[in-house]
Amino acid sequence: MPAGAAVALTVRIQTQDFDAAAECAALTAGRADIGALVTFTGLCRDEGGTLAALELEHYPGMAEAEITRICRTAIERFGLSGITAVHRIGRIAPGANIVLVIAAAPHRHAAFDGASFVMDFLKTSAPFWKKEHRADGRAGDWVDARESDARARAAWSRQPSGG
Amino acid sequence: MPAGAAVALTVRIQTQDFDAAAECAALTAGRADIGALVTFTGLCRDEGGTLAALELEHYPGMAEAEITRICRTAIERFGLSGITAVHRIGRIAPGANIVLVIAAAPHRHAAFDGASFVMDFLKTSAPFWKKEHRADGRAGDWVDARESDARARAAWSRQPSGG
Amino acid sequence: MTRIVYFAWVRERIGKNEEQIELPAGVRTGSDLLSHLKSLGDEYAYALEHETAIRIAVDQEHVEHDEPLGSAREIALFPPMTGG
Amino acid sequence: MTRIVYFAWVRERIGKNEEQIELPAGVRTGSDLLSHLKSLGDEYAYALEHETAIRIAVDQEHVEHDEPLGSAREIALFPPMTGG
Repeated sequence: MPAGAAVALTVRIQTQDFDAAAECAALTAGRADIGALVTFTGLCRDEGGTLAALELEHYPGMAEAEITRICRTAIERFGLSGITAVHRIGRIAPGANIVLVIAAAPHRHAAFDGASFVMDFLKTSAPFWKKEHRADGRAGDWVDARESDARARAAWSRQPSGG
Repeated sequence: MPAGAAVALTVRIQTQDFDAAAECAALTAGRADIGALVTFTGLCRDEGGTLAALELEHYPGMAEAEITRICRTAIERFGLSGITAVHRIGRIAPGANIVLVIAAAPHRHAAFDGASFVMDFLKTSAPFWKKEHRADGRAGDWVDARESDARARAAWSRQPSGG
Repeated sequence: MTRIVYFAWVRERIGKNEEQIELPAGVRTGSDLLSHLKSLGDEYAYALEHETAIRIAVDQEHVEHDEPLGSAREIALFPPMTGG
Repeated sequence: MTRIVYFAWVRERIGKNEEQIELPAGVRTGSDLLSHLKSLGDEYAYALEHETAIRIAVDQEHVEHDEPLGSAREIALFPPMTGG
């Protein structure tokens, strides 16, 4: 990124759905130095029909702060032009959106690395928790943290900086 | 991906712009087994104001066939739920869209790997060529292939399969 | 008084979202806090049974169990995170 | 007769998009084809001067220079690709 180029950072937590296209348009508006935009959208799976919905709980204040810290680290490490991150909370039905991360950069590898890095750290350190509501009406469990998410995060310490 | 789950593959080459949101909606319509959607959008940079436009030439028939081959390989390798790939041709102004790749999967690493793999192979083996139209009116050059693109492609032969 | 906040199944098992607690002088680290809370009742002992599964944030930043709590205004206890 | 198609600066330097060519019996591989075409005139010699920079596709699939052309209906010559 050329020195002095603007870096755009937007972090939001909201109950309502997001509009990925509008967020992309806002991130790139008026700029012709962005060559690559990588958009990650995380959706609620129905787990083979067993899931009625997910309930997303978060730690207000810290959730925004932690995602912002992660995004700033990614912007610095990969030389990004900007990031937009939006996380939903509340009740989310199968097929619906949960999280959006958009990373913008001059070139594609920085944008891919940036979006992937933000998701790997968001999963393991942003204070959100998912509880399942089961389709059969039985009491649902809190979703367990996945060992594979911890490994994915740790892998970023072992590899040279991308970008 | 569960056995029998549908795999969606769309490949298009067109002069008109694409609508990433509409393509994402089409790819995920009626499905609740997709947990991750990674969308790559490649845009035309203005190269610090020196570029008036890019002219995109392609090899009709082979371009579609080659992108389809790349996408099928990615679907198989990463267990993707589907891919949509759209490449524009003709004159493209700075800030405008050039290429769209959407990879859908149950989990995020497969979707990230799938979209990144398709872009790395598309760059190096799909028959498209870019010519520059310069802002100062002087004759523009054909864009040179980048050594870093060849390295990025080669790296996929050295790493274990993701997904 | 220090504000202690709970989330997810820690919140459910303790049965409250938050409370104000006067921390005894001996409570210097996150581990000390967990031990102290577990002495307050069965619901705390149950919620905090597996100490390594409990994450701690001080004034909205993650800390390890052996880090000093300092002059924390707000301490949060919660399970491993599962957002995204 | 075999259809030969050109793209990007190969097309510009040769000065045509495509042509039908009767390949001599000795032309078995991509390299043989490049040598033959370069004998057809200065514009071919100029366009194909740096042989390693020329990519070859037979019936719309990439081939290496030393692969046999077989009974190709359409052979394409072009520079390294720069799409995406």
